[in-house]
Amino acid sequence: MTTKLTNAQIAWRAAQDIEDGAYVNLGIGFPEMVARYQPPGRQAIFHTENGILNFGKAPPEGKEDWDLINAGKKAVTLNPGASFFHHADSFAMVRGGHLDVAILGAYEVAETGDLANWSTGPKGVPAVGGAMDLVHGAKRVAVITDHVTKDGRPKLVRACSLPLTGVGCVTRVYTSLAVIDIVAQRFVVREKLAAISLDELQGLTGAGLVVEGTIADLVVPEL
Amino acid sequence: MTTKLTNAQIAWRAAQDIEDGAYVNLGIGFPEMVARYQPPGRQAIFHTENGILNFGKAPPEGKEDWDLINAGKKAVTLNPGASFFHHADSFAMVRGGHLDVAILGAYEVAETGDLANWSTGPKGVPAVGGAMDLVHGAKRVAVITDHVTKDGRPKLVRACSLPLTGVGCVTRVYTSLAVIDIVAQRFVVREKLAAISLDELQGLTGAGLVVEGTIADLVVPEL
Amino acid sequence: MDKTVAGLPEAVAGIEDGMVVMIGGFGGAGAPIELIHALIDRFRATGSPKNLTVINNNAGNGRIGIAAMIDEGMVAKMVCSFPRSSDPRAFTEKYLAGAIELELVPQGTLAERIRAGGAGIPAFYTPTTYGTDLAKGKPVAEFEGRNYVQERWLKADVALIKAELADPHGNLTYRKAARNFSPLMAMAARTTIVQAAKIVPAGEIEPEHVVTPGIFVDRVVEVRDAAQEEALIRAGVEYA
Amino acid sequence: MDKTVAGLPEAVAGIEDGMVVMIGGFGGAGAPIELIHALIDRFRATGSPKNLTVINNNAGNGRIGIAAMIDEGMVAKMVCSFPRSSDPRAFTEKYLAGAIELELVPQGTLAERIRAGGAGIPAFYTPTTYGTDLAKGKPVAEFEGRNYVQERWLKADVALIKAELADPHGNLTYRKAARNFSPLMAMAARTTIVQAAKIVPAGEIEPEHVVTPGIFVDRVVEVRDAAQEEALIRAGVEYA
Repeated sequence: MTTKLTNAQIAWRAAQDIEDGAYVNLGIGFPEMVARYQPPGRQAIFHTENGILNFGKAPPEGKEDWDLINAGKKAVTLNPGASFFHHADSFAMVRGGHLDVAILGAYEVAETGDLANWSTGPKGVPAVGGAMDLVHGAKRVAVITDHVTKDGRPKLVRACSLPLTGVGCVTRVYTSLAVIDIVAQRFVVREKLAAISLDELQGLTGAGLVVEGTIADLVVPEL
Repeated sequence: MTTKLTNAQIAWRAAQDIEDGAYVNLGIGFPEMVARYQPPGRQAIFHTENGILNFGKAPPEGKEDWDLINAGKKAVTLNPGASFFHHADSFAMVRGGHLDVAILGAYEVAETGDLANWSTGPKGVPAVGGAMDLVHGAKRVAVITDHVTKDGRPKLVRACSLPLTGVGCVTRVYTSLAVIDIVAQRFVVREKLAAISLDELQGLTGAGLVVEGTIADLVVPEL
Repeated sequence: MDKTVAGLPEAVAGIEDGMVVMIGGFGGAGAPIELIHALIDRFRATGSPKNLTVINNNAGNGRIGIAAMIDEGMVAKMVCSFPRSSDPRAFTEKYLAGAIELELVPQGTLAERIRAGGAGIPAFYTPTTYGTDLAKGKPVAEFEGRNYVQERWLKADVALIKAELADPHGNLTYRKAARNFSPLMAMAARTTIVQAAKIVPAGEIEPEHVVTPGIFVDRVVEVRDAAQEEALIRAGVEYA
Repeated sequence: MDKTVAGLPEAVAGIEDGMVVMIGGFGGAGAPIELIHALIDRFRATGSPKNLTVINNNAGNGRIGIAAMIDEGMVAKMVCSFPRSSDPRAFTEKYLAGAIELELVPQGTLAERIRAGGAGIPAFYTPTTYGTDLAKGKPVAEFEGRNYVQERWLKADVALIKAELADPHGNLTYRKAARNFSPLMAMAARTTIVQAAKIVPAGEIEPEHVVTPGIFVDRVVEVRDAAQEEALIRAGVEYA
């Protein structure tokens, strides 16, 4: 047994912090998984950059309408109370501070809140999409990520080594090991897996961890 | 008999230059009269700043819908193919160069194309409305005006004495005596009433008049 | 998700002294008369809210709506393009007496500044006002050989909006030219309060026909048979 | 007032070498495949238009649409936010070979720059890209304690747009999320060319439901049963 959360469990944990009625943008890929774990009795309204508010689940295979897609170009459906709008209005929602939460993936997050999640360097064809817009404007910009890279290097660092997506934009990180807030340019541990010590967590983190009060156990269901 | 055009005749003359299919904004008041004299067989599309394209005549008295008004807050009707839009889109049409013609009134027009039509000075309550926006963006900004003020002073001048609405924005002036283009910061006389000599016209004008080629007779119907 | 509130007093709750209030409408079209009068009622009962900055195209007409707010002494400053109307007495008196401040903004710049506030654009350049008295003190810049004036965003604490249809999510449609500034103001205010002629269940407004998506709206109150400002003016109605 | 043209060749007439062409669509939704293929047909027959700058969110997919334009060698430069797709081979090959230029623009900035072009706003400030590589060389400014990057408008000679309904005035509606960039591009191009699933008589589109007013549209051609790009990609269709 490895002592870390699965992606589904990280997504589940992030979903617990989304309040009823919140307007939420989930980044393409892993963050989209958060939508599956909305707590019962709460209804978040999902925004997609390409111009839909309040879209719903994917349609059954074969029933896709390819004019009804999300930013990841996956087919979606509409919930009652949905609306369509053009891209300038859509990014007015993003940039204008109207979203409550944006949840994004990350290559690296710095203790300053800097985020790198769009480019792994100068090789290949660069592509940015809406990432740089999304990190600005949402009242809360959270990241979900494994705590370390596939080869074990820290993803939570003092300063990003990869090209930045945004400066000082991330306020909370949900990792495979912990829930960490960024406060006054420091990583403050709010929750961690009971099975891992703070020293072990520090050893897997590229910047100093701060404790304010007690650290709660990070408890998630089997998924 | 006074040798000058009536306002209706000035409006008629201005209307003759509006091409079929042109998008036109007529300033509040006297310029609105231009709509009455569209030449047969031509259809202009009228824009009003408060958010309508392709509005039509006033409704019969007692049949007004006060949610269907123009920028002068007068009740209007819709022609087939009309549309509603908000103020930012409406002024995107204005400022973005989408109108073919804007026809405005004037206190003074300078040979530089400067226009003064919003303020007669610091007294009272200032009010500007859409005037300063309208002078920018339309492909052609024309003025209709009496050639002189009520007390006989020139309205076509070297430099405006009143607060400016816009700098270098007017390209043609239809007056009670002549049709005058502004070219390279000079008043170029295109048409004048046959009953008035060029010297007389110059005497009523506060800046030098230029002649390029021949001056046509300004001929309008009885109205 | 239910943004509907029971009545007008609940709708205008929390509007405090000194706030910036955007009010939809151009002339009488789109003026949220019932919301305004509910706010006046609260002022009369409690002495608050006062010292308001009101943003609207005009500055009130007759003795109702914004004019009545001005008459009551609730308004410290107007931001508008055209502080005239068929009966601008309320504003004119206070202005000439030096009892109310005026920020005069060209109509298109007013619209664009409000949109910028809603869209997170702190400043933009426009040709409007270049070389005029209204550009005094503002930065200018040349782009592609033409001169432009830098204008700043406008935001508000509260927007009061009149819509035609609303649903519990706050999705809105408007009636004809009553749309005017309202979709922009809904974007630019921290709290957007809407009176709608009818509240319909979520899903009844066709998603393609929504003009203001619910994300821009905070509270919706149904006001059937709402008064039209212009009709009230013509009928000589006073809110006193 | 009749902006309808008889067929696709007439619709894409006058698009010349070196022009800047905005093309609507996000992924397959809203891609005006038939207009693009008509332009490719003309290029094959006449060798023109070439050296085009194409503005679109993406940079082509598979072997149809913009990807086919790139394969044909018509495109000198792409302005886009995300030059990837399920099959981005056409752009990737040319880009890695140094045979096509790329201006990478964040998606929201791309939308706002296009809107600015249509609205006569030569420059604006956005928080997007501040402190990143994509802000290099751009002016920055601080407003109310936060840093912003100055971005410039984007305009085009031509926009190619896919609409749902059109009328002879050029009033348009769109289908679902196929709306995306199209209303903005219609504003920002000198000549806006539209393929509509259906052309209806003037007055049939409810004035409240018009998304793009006709003032932004120059030519409309009816293309019934237009292909959906994503469906073509999934069916493995090639335009060759």
